[in-house]
Amino acid sequence: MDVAIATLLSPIILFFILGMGAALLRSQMNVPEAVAKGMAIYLMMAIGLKGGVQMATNPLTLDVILVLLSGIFLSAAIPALAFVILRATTNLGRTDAAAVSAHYGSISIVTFVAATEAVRLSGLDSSGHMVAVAALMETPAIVTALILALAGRPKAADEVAGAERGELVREVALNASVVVLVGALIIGWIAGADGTASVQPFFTGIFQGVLCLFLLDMGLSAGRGLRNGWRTLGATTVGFGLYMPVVSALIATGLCFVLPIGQGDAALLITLAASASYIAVPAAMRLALPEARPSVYLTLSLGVTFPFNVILGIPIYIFLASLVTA
Amino acid sequence: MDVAIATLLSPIILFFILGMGAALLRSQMNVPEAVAKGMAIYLMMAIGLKGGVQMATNPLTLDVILVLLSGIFLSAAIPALAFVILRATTNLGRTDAAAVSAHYGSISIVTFVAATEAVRLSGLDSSGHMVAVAALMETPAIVTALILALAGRPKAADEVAGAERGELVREVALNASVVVLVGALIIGWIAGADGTASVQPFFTGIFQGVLCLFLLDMGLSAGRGLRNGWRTLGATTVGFGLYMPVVSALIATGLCFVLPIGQGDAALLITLAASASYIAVPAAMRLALPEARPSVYLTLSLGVTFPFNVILGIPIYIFLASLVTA
Amino acid sequence: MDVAIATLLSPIILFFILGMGAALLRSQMNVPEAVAKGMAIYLMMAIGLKGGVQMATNPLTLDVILVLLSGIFLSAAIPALAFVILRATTNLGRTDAAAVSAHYGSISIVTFVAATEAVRLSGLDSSGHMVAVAALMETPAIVTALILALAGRPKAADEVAGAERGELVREVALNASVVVLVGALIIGWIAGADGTASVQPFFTGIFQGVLCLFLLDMGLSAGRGLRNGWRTLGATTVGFGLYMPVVSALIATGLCFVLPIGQGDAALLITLAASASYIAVPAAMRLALPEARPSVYLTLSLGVTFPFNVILGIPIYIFLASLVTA
Amino acid sequence: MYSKQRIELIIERMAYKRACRVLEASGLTGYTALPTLGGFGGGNRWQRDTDISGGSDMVAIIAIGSPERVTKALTDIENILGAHIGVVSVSDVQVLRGERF
Amino acid sequence: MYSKQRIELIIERMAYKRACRVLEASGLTGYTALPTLGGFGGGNRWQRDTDISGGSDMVAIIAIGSPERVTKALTDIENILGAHIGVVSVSDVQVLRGERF
Amino acid sequence: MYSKQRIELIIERMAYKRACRVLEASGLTGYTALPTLGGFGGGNRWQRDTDISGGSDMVAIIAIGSPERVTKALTDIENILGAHIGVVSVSDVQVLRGERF
Ligand SMILES: Nc1ncnc2c1ncn2[C@@H]1O[C@H](COP(=O)(O)O)[C@@H](O)[C@H]1O
Ligand SMILES: Nc1ncnc2c1ncn2[C@@H]1O[C@H](COP(=O)(O)O)[C@@H](O)[C@H]1O
Ligand SMILES: Nc1ncnc2c1ncn2[C@@H]1O[C@H](COP(=O)(O)O)[C@@H](O)[C@H]1O
Ligand code: NA
Ligand code: NA
Ligand code: NA
Repeated sequence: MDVAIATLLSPIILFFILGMGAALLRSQMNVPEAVAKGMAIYLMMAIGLKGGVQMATNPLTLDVILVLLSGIFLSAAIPALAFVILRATTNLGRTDAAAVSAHYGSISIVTFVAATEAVRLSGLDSSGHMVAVAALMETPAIVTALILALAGRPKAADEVAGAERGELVREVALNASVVVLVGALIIGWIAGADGTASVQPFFTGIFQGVLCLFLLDMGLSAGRGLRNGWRTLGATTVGFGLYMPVVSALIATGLCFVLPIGQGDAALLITLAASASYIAVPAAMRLALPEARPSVYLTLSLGVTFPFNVILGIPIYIFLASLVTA
Repeated sequence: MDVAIATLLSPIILFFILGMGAALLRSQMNVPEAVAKGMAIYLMMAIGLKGGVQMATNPLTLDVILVLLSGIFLSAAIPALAFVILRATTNLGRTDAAAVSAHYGSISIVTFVAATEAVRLSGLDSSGHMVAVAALMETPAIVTALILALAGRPKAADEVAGAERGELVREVALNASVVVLVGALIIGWIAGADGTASVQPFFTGIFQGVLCLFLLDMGLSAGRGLRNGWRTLGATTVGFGLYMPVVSALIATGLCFVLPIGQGDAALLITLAASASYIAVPAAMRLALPEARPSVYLTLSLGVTFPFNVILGIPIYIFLASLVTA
Repeated sequence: MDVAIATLLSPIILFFILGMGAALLRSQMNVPEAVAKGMAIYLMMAIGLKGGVQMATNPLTLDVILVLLSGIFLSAAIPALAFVILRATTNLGRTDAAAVSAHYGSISIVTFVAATEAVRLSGLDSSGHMVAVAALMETPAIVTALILALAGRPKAADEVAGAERGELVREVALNASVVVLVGALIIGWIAGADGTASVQPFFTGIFQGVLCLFLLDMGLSAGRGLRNGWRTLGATTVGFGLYMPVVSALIATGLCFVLPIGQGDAALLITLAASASYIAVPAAMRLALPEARPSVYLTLSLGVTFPFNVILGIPIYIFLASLVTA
Repeated sequence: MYSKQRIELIIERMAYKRACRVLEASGLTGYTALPTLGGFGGGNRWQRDTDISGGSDMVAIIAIGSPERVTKALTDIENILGAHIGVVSVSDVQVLRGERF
Repeated sequence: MYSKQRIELIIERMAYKRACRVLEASGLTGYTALPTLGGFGGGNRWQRDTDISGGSDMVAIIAIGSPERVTKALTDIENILGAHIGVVSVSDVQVLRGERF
Repeated sequence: MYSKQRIELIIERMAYKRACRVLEASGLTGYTALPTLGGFGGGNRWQRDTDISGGSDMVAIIAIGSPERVTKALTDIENILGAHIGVVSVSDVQVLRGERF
C-alpha cells in the first residue's frame, strides 16, 4: 500500500498524469517528435548500459539462463492466450485479434523502467540481466501472432507490391530499440563500471529527470490516443486492455514460483509480461499485417494498458512478486 | 553597478549577445525548432518544480496571497496604460495597439529566469511562490486587451469560419507554458524536496547550462526578428519597446512599497511587470485578433524589449527593488 | 598499444562502431536530425568554453602563436598536396579533386574531441588554445581549394542566378561551427573558471555521455554514407581516403619537430591535420563549386576517413606525437 | 482514374484547427497537413527555425475531393483567409478509387 | 517546357520503402518525400507530434515523370494502397529539361 | 476564381537562398518552403535523418503567381538548376483573391 502511494506520488508518475490530464482536457501542448525520439534512444542506451555493467560483475549462471528462457516463453505464449480471449469475448476479426495479441506478448520498455524505479523505491534489488530479458521478450510475440493470423488464411496471401524479402526480419531484428538496447548492453558489458564511469553523469545522473519529461510526453500521447480512439473500441475490447495485463501478470507469477529468481527480478518479469508494446510491434504489424487496424491496437496498448500499468499495475506486480518469494 | 557588470558577464547573457550578434551579422546558423521547444518545456518544468518544492516548505500566508493578487492586478492594469500610450504616441490602430499592450501586461518566463539568476548572484533570496505569480500573470493581460480591442467595434464582429466556442479559452488556459509551469509547481509541491531529490541533477544540476544554449537561440531569434521587422516599426513604436518596460517596472516598484515583500521577490515582481510575452500572447492574439499584425507585436516584444530587459533592464529592476526595502 | 585498445574499448568508440554496424546491416533506426544538430551545437559550445577557460589562465605566448600559425599553414598547404595526389592517382576531374582536397585541409571537430579524450586517457595534457587552432584550421583549406579549382578555368565563370556577393564569405566565416566555437571560446575566456562554474555540470559533467549518443549517430551516418556511396568511388579514391590522413599526419609530425609544443598538443595538431571536414566544407563547396559531386567528397570524408581516424588513426597520431617529444 | 480536385491551403499555424473544421464540415473525406520551413509574403521573409515565438509558422494542407465538396469548402476558406494569413489554390487531379473522395 | 505528370502519394510511413521500390521499378528517374504533421481520414484526426508510437505517421511522396512511367507505377501503387493506408493523385505539369524524366 | 500558375521547385538546401532571390526578383509576391525527408535521383537514394552532413538535404518551394511572373522566374531557375541539384515543375491552378498574385 505504501509502495503504491509512493509510486503514485513520484514525480515520474505525476508528470505522466499531468500529460494525460492535459490531453484529455484538449490542451494543444506537445513535445516535439524529434525530442521524444531522442529521449527514447537516450533511455534505451541508459538502460542497456546499466544492465550491461551489472552483468559484467555477475557471471551468466544457469539460473539467469532459465529466467531468459522464461521471458522468451512468456512472450511467445501470452499472444496465444490473448488471441483466444479476444476472439471469444470481442468482435475483433482474426487479423485484428492477432495483431492486438502480439502487442501483449511483447513488452513496453518504459513500463519496465517505471517498474525498476518502483522496485528500487520498495527497497528491493534487481539485476542487470533483466534488461536482457526485456530485449529478448520484444519479438517472440510477433512470431506467434503472425502464425495465428496467417493460419486462418486459405492460402499464402499475395505479397504487397514493393515488399522485399527480409524487410520484416530486418525491421523486427534491427529496429531502434533492439539495436540500442542490445548494443548498449554489450557495450556496458565490455566497458564495465570503470570504462563507463565517465558517461555515468549523463546516463545515470540525469536519467530520472529525463524520464519525467518523457513520461509527460507519454501522458499526452496516451491521453490523446484514448480520446481519439476509444470510440472505435467496444466495451469488451477496452475491458481486455484492463484485465489482460493482470492475466499475463498472474501467469508470470505462477512461473516465478518455479524459477530461481529474486523478489525484485520477479517483479520485473511480471511487469514485462503484463506490459504491452506500442512502438516496435505496431511497426512490425504495419509491415506484416497491414490490414489490421492501428486504431484498435494502438489505442488499446498505449491509451488503456500503458496508463493502467504505470499508475495501478506496477504496485500490484510488486505485490505479486512478494507472494512468490514469501 | 557591480551587479550590472556581473550579470552582463555571466555566460547566459554572453551567449545571448553571441546569438544576437550572429543574427545581426546575417549568419545562417540556427538551433532546430524541435530542440528549442524541448528546452522551453524543460525550463518550465524546472522552474515549476523548484517553485513547488520551495512552496512546500513555506505556508501560503496572507502576505503571499497579497503578492499573488498584485501580480494579477499588474497584468490586468498595465495593458490599459500601454494602450493609451500607444494610441497617443504611435500610429498603431486600435487593434494593433490592443494586441501590443497584451504582450506588455503578460510576462516572459525566460526574463524571469534570468532575473532569478541575477538576484541570486546579488546575494538576495527569492521565494518559490514567485513562480506562481509568474503563472498567474500570463493571462489577465489578454482579457484586458481583448476588451480594449473589441470596445471600439460597432457591433460584435462575425466569427471567423471554423472558429469554435471555447478554443480561445482552451488556448489561453491550457497552453504549454501554463500546463507545464502550473503542473510542475503542483508536482513539486506534492513531491517536496525528498520526492524530487532524484530528479534534481536534471532539473537543477544542468539548468544553468541549458539556459546558455536556450539564450543563444533566443539571441538568434531576437536578432533576426529585429533585423527583419524593424522597418515595419516607426521610431515612436521602437521607443515604446524601450521605455514601456521601465514604466511598468516603476508601477510595480510603487506597488512594492505597500506590499509585504522581500527585496529578492520585489526584484522579480518588478521584472515580471517589465517583461513582455513572446510565445503565449502572440498565439492567443492570432486566434482572438487575427487582424492585428504579428510583425508589429513580435518585433517589439522579442526584438526590442526582451534584449533590453535581459541586458540592461534586470540590473535596473534589482536596483529599484533595493529602493523599496531600503 | 594499450592506448589503442583502451581507446577502442571506450564507450564513445564502441557506440560509433554500433551505429556503423547497424547502418551496414541496413537497420532503419536513426537519430532525428534536429537532435543531432542540437547535440552538435552543444558539443561545440562545450569545447569552446573549455578551451576559453583554459586560455584565461595561460597567457598568449609567442609559442602559442607559432602553433596557431602552423595550424593555418597546414590547413592551407595540405589541400595543394591532396590535389596533386588526386589528379595523379584517381580519375577525378579538376573540380572534384579541388573539392575533395578542401575537406582534407580543413578539420573535423568530432575527431578532435575523440582525440582529446584519447590524449587524456593516455595521461597526457593538452591546452585550451588547441581549440583556437581547430577553429583557425576550418577555413584556409577552402581558399586554397578554390584557387586550385578556378585556376584551371579559361575565364571567370558566370555567376549562378541568385548568387549574392558575400554569401560565400558569410557562409565560411559565420557558419554554426565557427560562430559557436569561437563565440564560446571568447565567452569562456571572459567568464573564466569562476564565471562558468555554474554551467559546468551541463558542459563538462554530461559531455562524455552526450558524445556517446552523438557518435552513435555519426556511426549510422558514416555507415549509411559508405553503403550508399562506395560504388561512386573508384578503388584509388577509397585508398586516398585511407592514406591521406596518414600523409597529413606525417607532415604535421614533421612540423611538430620544429615547434615549441607539448606531447598532448602535438597529438591534437597531428589529428587536426589528419582529420577531414564533413559539415562546414561541404556546405561551402555547394555554394562555391556546385558542379563538384557531393557523393564523392562526402562519402570519402564521412564514410572512409572519419571512421579510419576515430578507430585506428588516433592511436597512431598519439604515437607519432610521442616520437616528436622523445 | 477519376477526376477530382486538389485544394492546397497554406495557412498560419494558429488557424490550422479552424481550417480543419471547415474542411471536415464541407464533407471532404480527408486531408493531410505538411510542415513548412519558411517563406516570403507581403515583402517579408520568414524562417521557421530559430523563431522562438512560432509567430509566423505556417502549415500546408492538402485535401483531395469532389469538385462540389471543394467548392463548398472554398466559401468558408475564403472567410478564414479574410482574417488569417494564408493562400489557397485549387487544381485538377486524377485519382484511383474515386468513390473514396 | 515539356508535358509530364506528377504523382503525389500520401502513404503511411511504414509502407514508404515499399512505395519507393515500386516507383524505382517503374523506371521513374526520381522522387522526393516530404514529412507530414497530421491529417484526417476515415473520420479520425491524427497529429504527428506527441504520438509516441508513430503509428499514424504519413509521408508525402512527389514524383515527376513521363505519362507512361507514371501509368506503370500506378498499377503497383494501387496494389500497395489495397493493403496500406494512403491516397494517390496524379496531375499534369510542365517541366524544364524534359529528357531527365 | 482566377487562373494562375504554381511553381514547385525541389532544390538542394544550400541553393535555397539563391532560389529565393530569383523568385523575389521575378516579381512573385510570395512563396513557401517545405522540408523534405529523403528521395531518389540519379540512381541514388538519400534520407535526411542521420545524414549528419546535411549534404543531400533538399527543400521544396511552392510559389503561386501570374503566368508572366512564373515565366520570368523560370529563366533564372533554369540557370540555377544548371549548377545546382534540383527539379522544377509548373502547373495550372485556380486561386481566390487573384489580385494578390
Ligand atoms: N482526401 C484526402 N486528401 C488528402 N489526404 C487524405 C485524404 N484522405 C485521406 N488522406 C490522408 O490519408 C490518411 C488516411 O486516410 P484514410 O485511409 O481515409 O483513413 C489521412 O489521415 C490523411 O492524412
Ligand atoms: N522526377 C523527380 N521527381 C521528384 N523529385 C525528383 C525527381 N528527380 C529528382 N528529384 C529530387 O531531386 C534530387 C536530386 O536528383 P538528381 O538531380 O536526379 O540527382 C533527388 O534526390 C530527388 O529528391
Ligand atoms: N504566392 C504565394 N505562393 C506561395 N506561398 C505564398 C504566396 N504568398 C504568400 N505565401 C505564403 O503565405 C505567407 C503569408 O503571406 P502574406 O499573406 O502575403 O503575408 C508567406 O510567408 C508565404 O509562406
Ligand atoms: Na507483455
Ligand atoms: Na509584463
Ligand atoms: Na585536416
